[in-house]
Amino acid sequence: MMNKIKKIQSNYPRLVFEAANLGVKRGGRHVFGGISLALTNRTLLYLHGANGTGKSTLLRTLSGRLGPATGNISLQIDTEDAILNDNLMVLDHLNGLKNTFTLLEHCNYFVRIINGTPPEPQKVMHSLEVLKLHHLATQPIKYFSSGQRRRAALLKFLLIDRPIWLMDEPTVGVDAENRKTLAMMLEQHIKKGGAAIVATHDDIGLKGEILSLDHYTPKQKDMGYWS
Amino acid sequence: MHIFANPARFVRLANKILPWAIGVLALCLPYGLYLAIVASPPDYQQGDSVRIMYIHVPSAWMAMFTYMVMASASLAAIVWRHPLALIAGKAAAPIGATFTALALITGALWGKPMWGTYWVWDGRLTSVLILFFLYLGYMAIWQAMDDEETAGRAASILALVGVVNLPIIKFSVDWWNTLHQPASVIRLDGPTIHADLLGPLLWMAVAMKAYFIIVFLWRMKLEINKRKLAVLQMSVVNAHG
Amino acid sequence: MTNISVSSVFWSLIKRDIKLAWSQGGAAGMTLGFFLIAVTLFPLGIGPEASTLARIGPGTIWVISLLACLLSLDRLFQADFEDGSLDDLAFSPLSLELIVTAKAIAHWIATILPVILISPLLAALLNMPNLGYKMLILSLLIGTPALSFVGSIGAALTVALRRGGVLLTLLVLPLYIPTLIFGVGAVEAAISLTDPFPHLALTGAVSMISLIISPLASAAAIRLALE
Amino acid sequence: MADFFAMGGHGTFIWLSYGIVFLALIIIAIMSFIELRSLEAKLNKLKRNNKRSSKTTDTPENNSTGKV
Repeated sequence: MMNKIKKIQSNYPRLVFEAANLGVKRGGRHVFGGISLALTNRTLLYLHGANGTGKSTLLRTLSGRLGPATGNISLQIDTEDAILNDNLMVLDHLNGLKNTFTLLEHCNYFVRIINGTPPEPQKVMHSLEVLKLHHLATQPIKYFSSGQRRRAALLKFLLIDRPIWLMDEPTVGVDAENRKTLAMMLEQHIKKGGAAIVATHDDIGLKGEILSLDHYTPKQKDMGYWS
Repeated sequence: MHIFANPARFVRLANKILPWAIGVLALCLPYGLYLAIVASPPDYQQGDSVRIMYIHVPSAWMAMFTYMVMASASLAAIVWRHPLALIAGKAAAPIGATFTALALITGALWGKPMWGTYWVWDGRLTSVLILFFLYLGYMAIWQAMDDEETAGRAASILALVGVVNLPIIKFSVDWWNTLHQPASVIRLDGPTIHADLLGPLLWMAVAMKAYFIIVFLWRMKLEINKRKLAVLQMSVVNAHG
Repeated sequence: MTNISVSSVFWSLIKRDIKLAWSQGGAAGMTLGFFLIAVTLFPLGIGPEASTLARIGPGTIWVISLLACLLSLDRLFQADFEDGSLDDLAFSPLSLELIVTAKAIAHWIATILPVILISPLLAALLNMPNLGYKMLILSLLIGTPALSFVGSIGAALTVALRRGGVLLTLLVLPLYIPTLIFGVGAVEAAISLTDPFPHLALTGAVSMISLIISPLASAAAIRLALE
Repeated sequence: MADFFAMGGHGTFIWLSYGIVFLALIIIAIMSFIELRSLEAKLNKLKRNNKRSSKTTDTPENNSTGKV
């Protein structure tokens, strides 16, 4: 059943997120070369490709953590340059949860530190309801099941509004129920004018562009500095 | 920095320098030894044991000099992200650590005849001992991390932090030494270095610098080959898909 | 982005870390226990004879508090790195330099302050002359921030290593020597009725320098680990 | 000659320190040199295999790993 979601008023401003001719070297090895992509509002991009073709590395580069060897990444919001680090949120295999905190404490600290503003209670409650965690609000996280932990990890996308979502295989170890919630969250985000890049193998039930990393593996000859 | 842009050019340059360095070593070392052991007069106070100074002081100088080489290589590695600068630190560290250990050993062997004990908590000896720990920490980081690139950059950060702290450590140890000053009879290098003591000291110092250049360049070529080998092995592995 | 008060984010990060340090699995309680036991070992080793204990009192207290600080440092960043929180923290409006500063301050308040508060108790155990108590606390208060800050560099460098604890000790102990020498010097000066002020001034100077250098080095090392 | 070695009674310390210094320096130099030579040998062997295997598999055009 689709639980009731209040009409979300605020839409995201116009954004252009571009990466030109990205090439990354990791551990002395060229992972991929020459990838270009451009993302604007209301776009969902799937990353396909066999394991080891660098899906996670590409996401890490796009999130600004890993400097690309070649090419560059740029983000414009309302046509002027914006700081990448303030406008995107990343989900990877780790959940970012502290066992000793209760769920509410986790949300409280998360919003204060990452968003810089004190949390609005009704927004927190709304996010918990969307992810069906509201009955666990005051429970310490160390008693959560892995499914509940995975849903709690998705909280970070609802607690603060960031236009660009990067997700690295969000459906791994997730049951059908959570998969539907994830699809609904992504749909809401895209409808609000956000953008998302999801690296995944299986189908989430949302249509989007597909970028396959298989044909970006580095050419055999160019083995970098020491060749 | 771009003159060493690629490893092949660096290796060619190293091969040009090596024969000259070996030549300088072959000239200075025997002459330096001759001066140190045979020609120079024994000291009026310490007698012949002053001859240990002719290798103790140059080793301590080389220990400091090598750390400076490592620190500047680390700075280049962090500022320009230059792969050769990264491995320059790794190539120089073992040589520097050896010189530091030798400075400590010869210091102790010199202390025995002069002060009657092997180890004296003299300000200089203590700071050389701490410098030895800084070398150990630097080399330990290279070993501890599996990815060469991150290990190099982490070690460079440590070397820079170390070089900033070195004067502070040196000052605090000397200050500490004067605070607890045991009645040390003779200061290590005496009020002023007597003129004819200076001769052998400088020749030995030049010989040790030439030695450093030789082994440093060997170790640089060795590290370059190690990376080339790694890349080739990786390509063989990738080729099989 | 509305102008977020960086200081409120800074303080909430410190509060979060203090709460974590004192919660289950935090290092603060253990460090205090270590400090108590380690100092009591000295009379057992060196003998109960009062005059020798009085002679080694200040030095022992300083060395053991230094080791206690080291003991609690290797989990400073590693705990967050392993569960993914460090990645999220890096999305905060605070620059990485401010984040490592906040964590070092939180470590100092949560772990070192209790050690300082009970150090007079242990000084009594070591039969320290009464003249030295006030100066012991003062020198510890001025000197130990340098231990937390320089230690944070070692913690950041070894964050990605499984058994980084021993390496951390090797990296950081040589850098602790100035603080140790000047700190103990201040206490011994107070005991021997000479003017302790120059020693305190030098201890403070070392702390100031490490306050400036350490965040830069730690942030660089964390960026390396987040790659 | 004997007093030359006696060095005014400090002989043992002087010769010991000179001995240790040169022993250590020679060991470091030789170890580095040997490792350098062995790596060069390994490198050449691997390159020869690469060239031989790449000649037999694909067209004998000169691939870049040949010349370094």
